[in-house]
Amino acid sequence: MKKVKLEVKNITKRFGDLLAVNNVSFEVYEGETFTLLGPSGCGKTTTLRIIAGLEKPDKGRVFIGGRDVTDVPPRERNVCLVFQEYAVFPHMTVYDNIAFGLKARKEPEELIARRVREVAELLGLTSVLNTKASKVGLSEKQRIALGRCLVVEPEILLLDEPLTLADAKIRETMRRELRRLQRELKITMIYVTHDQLEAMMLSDRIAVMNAGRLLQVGTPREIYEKPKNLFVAYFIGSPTINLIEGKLVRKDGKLVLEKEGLVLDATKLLEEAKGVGKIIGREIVIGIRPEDIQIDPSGHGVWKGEVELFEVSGDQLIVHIKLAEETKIRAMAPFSLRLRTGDIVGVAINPDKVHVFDRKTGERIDLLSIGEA
Amino acid sequence: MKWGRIVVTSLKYIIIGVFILWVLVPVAWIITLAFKPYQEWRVAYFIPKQPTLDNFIVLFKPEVFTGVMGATAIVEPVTKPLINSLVVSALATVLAVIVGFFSAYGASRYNTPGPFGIFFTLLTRMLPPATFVTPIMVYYANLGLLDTHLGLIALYSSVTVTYAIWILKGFIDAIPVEWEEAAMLEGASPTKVLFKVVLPLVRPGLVVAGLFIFLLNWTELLFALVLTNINAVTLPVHISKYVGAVGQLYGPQAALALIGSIVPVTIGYIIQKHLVTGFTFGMVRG
Amino acid sequence: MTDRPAPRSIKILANLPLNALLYAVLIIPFLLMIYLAFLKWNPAGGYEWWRAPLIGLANFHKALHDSRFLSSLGRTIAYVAIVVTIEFLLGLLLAYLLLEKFPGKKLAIAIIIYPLMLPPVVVATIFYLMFQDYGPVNNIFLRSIIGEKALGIHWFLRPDTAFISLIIADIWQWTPFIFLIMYSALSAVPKRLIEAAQVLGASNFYIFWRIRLPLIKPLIVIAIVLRALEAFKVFDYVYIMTGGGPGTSTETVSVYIYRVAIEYHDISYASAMSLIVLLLIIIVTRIFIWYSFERGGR
Amino acid sequence: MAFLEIKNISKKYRGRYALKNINLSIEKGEILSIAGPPGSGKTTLLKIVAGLVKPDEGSIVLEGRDITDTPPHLRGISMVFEIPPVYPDRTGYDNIAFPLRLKGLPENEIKKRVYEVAELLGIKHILHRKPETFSGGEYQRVALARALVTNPTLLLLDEPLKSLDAKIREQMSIWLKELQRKIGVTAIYTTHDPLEAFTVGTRTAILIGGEIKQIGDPIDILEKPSMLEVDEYVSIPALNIFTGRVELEDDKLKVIINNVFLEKVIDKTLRERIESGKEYIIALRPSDIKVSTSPSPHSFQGRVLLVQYLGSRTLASIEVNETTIRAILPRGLRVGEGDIVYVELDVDRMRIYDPDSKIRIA
Repeated sequence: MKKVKLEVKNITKRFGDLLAVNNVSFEVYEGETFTLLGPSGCGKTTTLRIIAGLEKPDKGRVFIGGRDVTDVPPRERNVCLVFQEYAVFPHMTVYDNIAFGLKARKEPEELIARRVREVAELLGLTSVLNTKASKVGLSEKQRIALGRCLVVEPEILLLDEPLTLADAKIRETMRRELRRLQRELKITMIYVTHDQLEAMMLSDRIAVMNAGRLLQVGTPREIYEKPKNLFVAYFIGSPTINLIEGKLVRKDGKLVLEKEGLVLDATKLLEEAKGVGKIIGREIVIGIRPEDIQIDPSGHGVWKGEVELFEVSGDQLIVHIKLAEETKIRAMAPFSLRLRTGDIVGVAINPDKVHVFDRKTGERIDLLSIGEA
Repeated sequence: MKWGRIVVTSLKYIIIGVFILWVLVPVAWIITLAFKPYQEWRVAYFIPKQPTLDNFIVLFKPEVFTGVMGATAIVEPVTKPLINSLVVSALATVLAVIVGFFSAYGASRYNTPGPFGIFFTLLTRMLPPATFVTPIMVYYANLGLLDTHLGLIALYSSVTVTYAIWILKGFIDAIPVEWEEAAMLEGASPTKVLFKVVLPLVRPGLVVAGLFIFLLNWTELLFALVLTNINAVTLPVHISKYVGAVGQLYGPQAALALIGSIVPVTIGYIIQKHLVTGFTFGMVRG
Repeated sequence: MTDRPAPRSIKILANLPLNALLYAVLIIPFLLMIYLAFLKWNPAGGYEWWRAPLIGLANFHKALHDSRFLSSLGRTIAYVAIVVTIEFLLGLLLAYLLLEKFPGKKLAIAIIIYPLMLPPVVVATIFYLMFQDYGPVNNIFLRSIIGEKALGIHWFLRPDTAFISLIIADIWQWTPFIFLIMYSALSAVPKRLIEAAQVLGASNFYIFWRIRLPLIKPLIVIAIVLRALEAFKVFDYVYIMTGGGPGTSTETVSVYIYRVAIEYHDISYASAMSLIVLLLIIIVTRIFIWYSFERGGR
Repeated sequence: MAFLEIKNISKKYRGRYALKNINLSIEKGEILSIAGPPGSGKTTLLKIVAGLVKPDEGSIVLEGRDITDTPPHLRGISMVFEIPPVYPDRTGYDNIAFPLRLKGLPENEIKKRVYEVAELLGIKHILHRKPETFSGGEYQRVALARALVTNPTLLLLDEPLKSLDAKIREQMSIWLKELQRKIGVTAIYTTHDPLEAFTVGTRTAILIGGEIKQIGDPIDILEKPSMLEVDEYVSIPALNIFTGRVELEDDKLKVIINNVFLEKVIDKTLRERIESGKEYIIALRPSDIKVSTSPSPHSFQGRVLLVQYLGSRTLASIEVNETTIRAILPRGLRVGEGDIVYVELDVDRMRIYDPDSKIRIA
């Protein structure tokens, strides 16, 4: 049985006309990394600041370890926050920065010295302890901000997009380091980011937010493989999921997607799915992830299309294929597949990997469960 | 805990309240005094029983006073000093802001005016005007600039140009160099960049610098006291002479103080926002 | 800042008007002042300064033995020390108290900075009127404490009370100046630094001492230096309120030099004293700034 | 003769090379992307081409004309900066019209061209709004519109997407590439993100420490990096680097890493460049490492330290003999942290670098 460390209940927060956080509730378990993920302005940072006590919710309560802390000032909450811009105290040495929390609590000198050394050791800051914090590099600042929090042993460690300022390389190493550290020290961590890849790499569970609302909470696998709605499907995954919208109708014995006169045959994709009858005649969106599409240079498959553009993604190609005017999909292909723009290729898609959403509400339609109902 | 917080908060409001009273009481006294008739000048209450405008009216007429020990003084009407102050302050401000804008641009982008120019203008701010006015008086006497508007304007703009450079440099520094470089690539020559890109972007800065300098010019006493006599007398000089000459004529003195306050207070409140945020010179590191 | 060389047109615009103005109005008189200080010249003597005899350091020698000059200097320094200390402590306290949001804060700030906008002559007039025998200080405030005796206090006729009245006027007008700088400095301390300290468990008092004050130290130095330099110039209050009196008991350096030059027409001597004062100011400012910034190995 | 030639450009700041001996040539209609880590000299290079920075040495030749000493406003080059030049005091329309007004074009001609370019970039709806209401993407498009409205002979784009969110950046980079194809403008594009550079550019140059380390098409750079630095820079997720002893046997190359032998058939030219018995640097991408739950002849045994599920792929850190190897797990293989797995290195994709010069040998 997992122990609940933090409970956020029906939090709402307004800034003037803007509804920043709209009735958000979730639980965070002890020892896990929980990520609030969403585009800028979705309310994730505000939620985090409410947990830290830096912002007061208009409605709702916050519980830490079962204690209602909604009206408790930040310094009595025993949580710590690592800020996006690190907020390292520039006028102090690295040592004084890390020691700050303990000194503010009037801990004995020798305990402070011991703890600071331990943490500095852990984060590789020992050699710069006596340097002014304004003089060290970006990645050190990051670690100081982290160390400053670790040293006070908070019940929950909060991180607000700590890696956005770092360049790609440092970001990658830091993600791994953070994950390792969190595992080693068994910290409860709440992490905020707009980068879905970062969220996937770091988290035990992810909460996807958009426009102040909490859309879905789940493990990275759940969120990726069973997105609850269109936004989650769109936001998670790089390259972005292919989305094709239209009205599903039956024509001449075929299942087709119709949109503004354009017709796309979806028979092979949806025919075998149970419950497909229930969505005929509805406006839907079909989502297929690029890696679930196989390119067949000989032209066989569900659809046919013209190769338009290539992107290179690390060890694979992302191929843009034009199925019809205004309908393009992206698929992954190995470098070894020698394709040229203008080639006509077929695409194969496993029907099991097709996601279907209601176009109006954006909600996921689970074909199987409809069939069972 | 709760009680402690209440005590601390009320103490805070008490201190703020006392300070506000300390600021307001003298101001309130002057305002009410200015509307009191002769009989009420020495009374121990604020609101005049028979309010009057006589104290103001008298300032606009030439008057002869018989002061202590029978000495007489002729006091000119306040009209001319008022106009002089407006003209001199405004023209000196315009000159300082124009010169300051070009120099601030050079200083911000190319470090042009060089350390000497900056040091020297700073020096003139450090030096008490009393120590500096002597040679200027001699110099102006030789050039025939004593008691002229031009003399005052030239002096005022040269001692305030530092502020113009200082304030405008801050505004120009805030404009990304890239914004100018883009215009340059789009075909603008350096002077076109200055006038078509920088000038419109820095307009709020010109207003702030201008009003601030106008305020300084309007309030200046010593230079004007030494360098003017009849023709170019400014309002502060007039006030100082009036207060000195007419002895215990409290009502008109208060009225004069009010007249002298209207313009600077108006300007002060227009640039209040910049006064509050502008005084850090970017020196707080974060 | 770019590393491109300045185009010629910009160089001309940036340097020519400024230099023309400075040379024509300030630098020539400044050089003239240095020359005058070594002359024996009094315009009342009937000849122009270029015919006056050079007398070397005599004027400087005289100044250093002139007890009226020395005591005006000492008085000015005491004045600066008193007003700057009080204004700094009060201004900082107010800035801190007004930092947090509360209803009516904008109005409170608008009122507090009111004196700053007034011409010093007006402030001098105000306090000249306040401290009259039947002015409100005696007639309302003190009379309610010590009774009718209060009406017998002649503020401007006793050296100590005259000096105090000047100091009160200065504090009234210039505390808002320190307040403004301290307030904008404290507001400019990045909010995240304060919040970081809060989540680390620091109390407000601790944050003030360990985070806010050290971070605004450069501005504290600047505020004090600026204010001290301005206070050293004090002229308007003295000229209007006490006229330097009773006797010469409230005469400041500015007033004394003004008198020597304008009333006694001893231009050379005034120039020499000016140079001494200037030198003193540069040295003291330099030491103070060095002590505050460079000694710490910034 | 190429459209733009950058010849032997060097620039020093305070005695240190910001750019060292840069040579590049760009053909008409192509988009060259320059990728490099922060501080590698990308911006300086673009500014030299634009004429905003004067090089210490070298020359710039545009369409056969040496423009090294031409002032920027006479070069006919447009640049989009990391801080987009969108003036906050005027509307979108006035911003885009600005360069045309500088040229003194009649107002109806200006209007026509502004609307044309706004249509092309899909920003007609914001022409009459002030910049404070723009979103990040709109801001960038207005900046781009300003740069395009003059029909520049050459367009320079300096990290135009840096400040945008990851998701918007992905879309904008594809959009940019499609746009460039449509209008056929010649462009140089810089970015710190190698993948973005590969997406946008027809060719990519890798700029590290002020030097061009490699130039070519994306797949070339990824498959045949010229040196270890380039390999490390373009590898995302991070490269695995080992040291191994190399021995030559007949037509075979044997690599010994931690007592595991790997064999590879090689040709003669390679034999001559490798010294038998010497230690070399061996680099492999996580995708070049096969992980399975059963041992094979050339595999190492290892323990899984960390599994990171990324949706389209799963990344694992595996501890083998006290070194950590990062690998991409095959789809469908599910392993947990602490499990024992077997790791095999793909010999054919292994890259060998000289330990001293760090130049690629094979």
